Amino acid sequence: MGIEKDTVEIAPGIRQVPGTPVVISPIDKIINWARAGSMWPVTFGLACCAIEMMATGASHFDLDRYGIIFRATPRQADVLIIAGTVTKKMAPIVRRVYDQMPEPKYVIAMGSCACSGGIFKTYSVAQGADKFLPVDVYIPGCPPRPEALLFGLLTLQQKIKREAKKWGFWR
Amino acid sequence: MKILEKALLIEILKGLALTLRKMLFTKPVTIEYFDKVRPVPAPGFRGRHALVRDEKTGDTLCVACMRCVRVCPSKCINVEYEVDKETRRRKVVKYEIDALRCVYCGYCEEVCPVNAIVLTEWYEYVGLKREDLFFNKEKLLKNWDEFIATQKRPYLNPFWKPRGIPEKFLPAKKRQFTGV
Amino acid sequence: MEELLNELKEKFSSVVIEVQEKDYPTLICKRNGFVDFIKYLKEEKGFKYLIDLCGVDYLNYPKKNFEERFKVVYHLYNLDTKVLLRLKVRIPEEDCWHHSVTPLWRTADFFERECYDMFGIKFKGHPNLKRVLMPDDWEGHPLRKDYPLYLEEEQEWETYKKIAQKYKR
Amino acid sequence: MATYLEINKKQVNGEKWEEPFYLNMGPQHPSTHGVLRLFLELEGETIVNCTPIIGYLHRGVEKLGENLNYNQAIVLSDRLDYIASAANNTAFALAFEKLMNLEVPRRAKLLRTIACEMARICNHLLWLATHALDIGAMTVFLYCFRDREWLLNIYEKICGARLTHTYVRVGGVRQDFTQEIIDDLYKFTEEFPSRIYDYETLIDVNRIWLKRTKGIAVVPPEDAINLGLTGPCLRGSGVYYDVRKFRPYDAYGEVNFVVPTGKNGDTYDRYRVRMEELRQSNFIIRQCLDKLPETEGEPVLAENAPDLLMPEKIKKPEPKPVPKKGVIFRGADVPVVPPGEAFAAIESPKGELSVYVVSDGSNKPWRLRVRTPSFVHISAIPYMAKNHMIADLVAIIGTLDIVLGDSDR
Repeated sequence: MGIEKDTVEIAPGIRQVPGTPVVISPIDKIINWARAGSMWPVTFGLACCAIEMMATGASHFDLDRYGIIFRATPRQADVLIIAGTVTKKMAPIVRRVYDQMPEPKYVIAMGSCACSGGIFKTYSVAQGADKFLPVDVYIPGCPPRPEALLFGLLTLQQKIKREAKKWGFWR
Repeated sequence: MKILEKALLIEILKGLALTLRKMLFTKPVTIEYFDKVRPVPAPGFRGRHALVRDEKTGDTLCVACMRCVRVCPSKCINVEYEVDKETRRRKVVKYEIDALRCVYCGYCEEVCPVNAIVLTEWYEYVGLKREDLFFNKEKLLKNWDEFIATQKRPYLNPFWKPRGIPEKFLPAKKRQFTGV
Repeated sequence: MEELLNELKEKFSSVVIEVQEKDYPTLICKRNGFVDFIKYLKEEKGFKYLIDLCGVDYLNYPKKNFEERFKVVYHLYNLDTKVLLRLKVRIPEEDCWHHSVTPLWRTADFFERECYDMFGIKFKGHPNLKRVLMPDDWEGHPLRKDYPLYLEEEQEWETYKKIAQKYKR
Repeated sequence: MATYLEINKKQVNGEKWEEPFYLNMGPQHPSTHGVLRLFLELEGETIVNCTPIIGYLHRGVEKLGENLNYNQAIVLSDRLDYIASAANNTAFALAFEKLMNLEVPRRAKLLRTIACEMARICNHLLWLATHALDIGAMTVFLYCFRDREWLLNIYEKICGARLTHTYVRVGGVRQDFTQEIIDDLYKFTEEFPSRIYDYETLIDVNRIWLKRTKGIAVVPPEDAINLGLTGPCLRGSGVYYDVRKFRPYDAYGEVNFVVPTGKNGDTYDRYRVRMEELRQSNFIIRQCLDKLPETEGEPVLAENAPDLLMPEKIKKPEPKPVPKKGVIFRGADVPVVPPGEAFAAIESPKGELSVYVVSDGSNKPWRLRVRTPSFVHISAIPYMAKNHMIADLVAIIGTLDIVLGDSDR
């Protein structure tokens, strides 16, 4: 393979032709790098965790540092942070918000209630958002600290960077 | 005077001046989490669960009194034990906590008579699967090892012995407790 | 305080069954003529502020000294004399209805809807008696004592069941 | 329903368009503060009728409370009004204490008062942040969250959690303050008034703020009482009613504070009332802190407070041969909580929060009723929103300071 002779590996899987600004990389890597750098969550708060989500976006923690900017509409968002209790009455709406998001989309379940229903094992609470949504990252805590949410978002970034062949199918 | 104030946008200029002053002469409050700063929560923060490892036996301190199971409001603790026929002592066989159901109220660490269970000040943990956050006994002990490595010994959680609560409310083992 | 209670007892002897001294003075009333009574309290006696209206289910309550299953409890407050009054109306299970006080207090609108939602007590004279917290097609009244805390799969609400089955993974 | 083209044609021809236009707002809407859904009937951009649809966060707290014991029910109260959970804890604890005839130590009362007032500051800061953000002032949002973070850090030192404290418990509080917390609070109370001044510099006389709040959602005092508004919303209309003054609980009887009231009953007055309450809360915290050294070393939990576990029946030891005078031993099993009922109300940051609890003598409440201010305030939206523009609806939702967890329970 000529590529390996003439180029130098500068990062795992990414090679450079020495002396030139030419970089050879799998398309997966570039797309995943771009996606991981601009995860836009929906402004969608359900309960207590939404307050911590707001605090994460506010002055003290500042999500913008990671290119994470809240969008008020699901049409422009990539990440759905389910922050709070999902009740049965709310479940169809959460699902509709998720369906409105364009691919690729990711779901973070934030807090005990969104993950599994938490303390509310009652008649009106859906026992976890993963009953009707594909959840990517679970963040425990009631509510989790803003740092924990940030850590979850960073974990999601790592997950996106590991993905392969998820860019060809525009579903 | 009022017309002049209105025409010159005095009140808006005042607001902008405040913003400018804060921008230039105060330190930013933003903490650069994960890259530069990893804040340490206050002692007693109710984070990831752990079972205290006994230095001598290498096992838990738990005596399977089932108080934590009964006090838990979200019923997320599951303990199974067997009774040793000779010594008549209970031995923990299974200790499971579903961290996704837990509401981190801290009642379990407060009622525990031997300070076996603790909610550590560890908050950086997420799961990619639901099973990742289902802690069994081994995982809980591992959590403790990970946590105690970052702490100064002896470690004493404030909720093992809440300040200001009369001593007689506490079990005997807790009264003399000074830390692990 | 004493005077007020005695006066009420005399004037509305057909409505007020019993006067109890608990943490706050409690009047146990009959359903018939209740609206006139509460209107009198509001307009003549200055109990202008309805703090709370709620239902209580007394099914299988130990040592209860009355027949009826439900109670509707009112908490009224007089802002001038600082008197809090508790009114209780007993509602039997068979004809489960009560008079609405929505024409008197706009607050009572949501309270009565909630009471209907949770206990199934119908309020006659309410302009828009629909469920408020639960979905419109929900079956049963959750706060009744014979309603389970956690629904099993067969009792599940239809819409949620469909979604959960459609997107089951 | 008329299509856009038909409407347009009618308007071009100069005909009056009579068919109302329906619009759905929420439950996923950034400015409804949660999962509130409003069904609007519009005429042009003016709201003719507005129907709030709630219940999207109904979690069955009242039913769940009947299945948990009294101490565990306190945990539920955190999740009602999650912005000011210490206040909710206090309301539950007061009702339960009344039921059990518990006397709370004075130090616990002072600590509770401090926690409650901190909750009020937290709540009002969040209210100001979101209200200003909805109306269009972004900077206030960032400033308020900066100061709120400060208080949350103190809360974390007090009880180990940022939002869901579970700090107040039946018969007292969870644990005592350390000297470090007291120093932090002193520092906070000293600096906070200047922070309030900052917010006021930004928005108080700002013409955009004035235009968007003055004369919006005017509620006359009689209507405010009839609608059941409480807290700052009622006081903004000029009615002097505050549970802290009318039926004092905890240490509110021994501290001085002023209850601010408004005049016009519009959105701006309610904003002024809340800003003044921030100052008063700061003042109350200061007074309580000054009183703390008097009670140094006292326990913070009542002697006969129920155990966290709250067993079904308490096993009493064998009756002693010579009982003391006045003490009656009633066999072996004595119920923990006497049967009966209790009603306790507090002035939560949003309004009057009252808890009505019926007991049957077991360790679980028979009926746990929470009257929450947000539930009542939402029912007032149709009245307030009538004949206003859609853009003002955002200001109205903001000024009522509703939290859906509080309203739906």
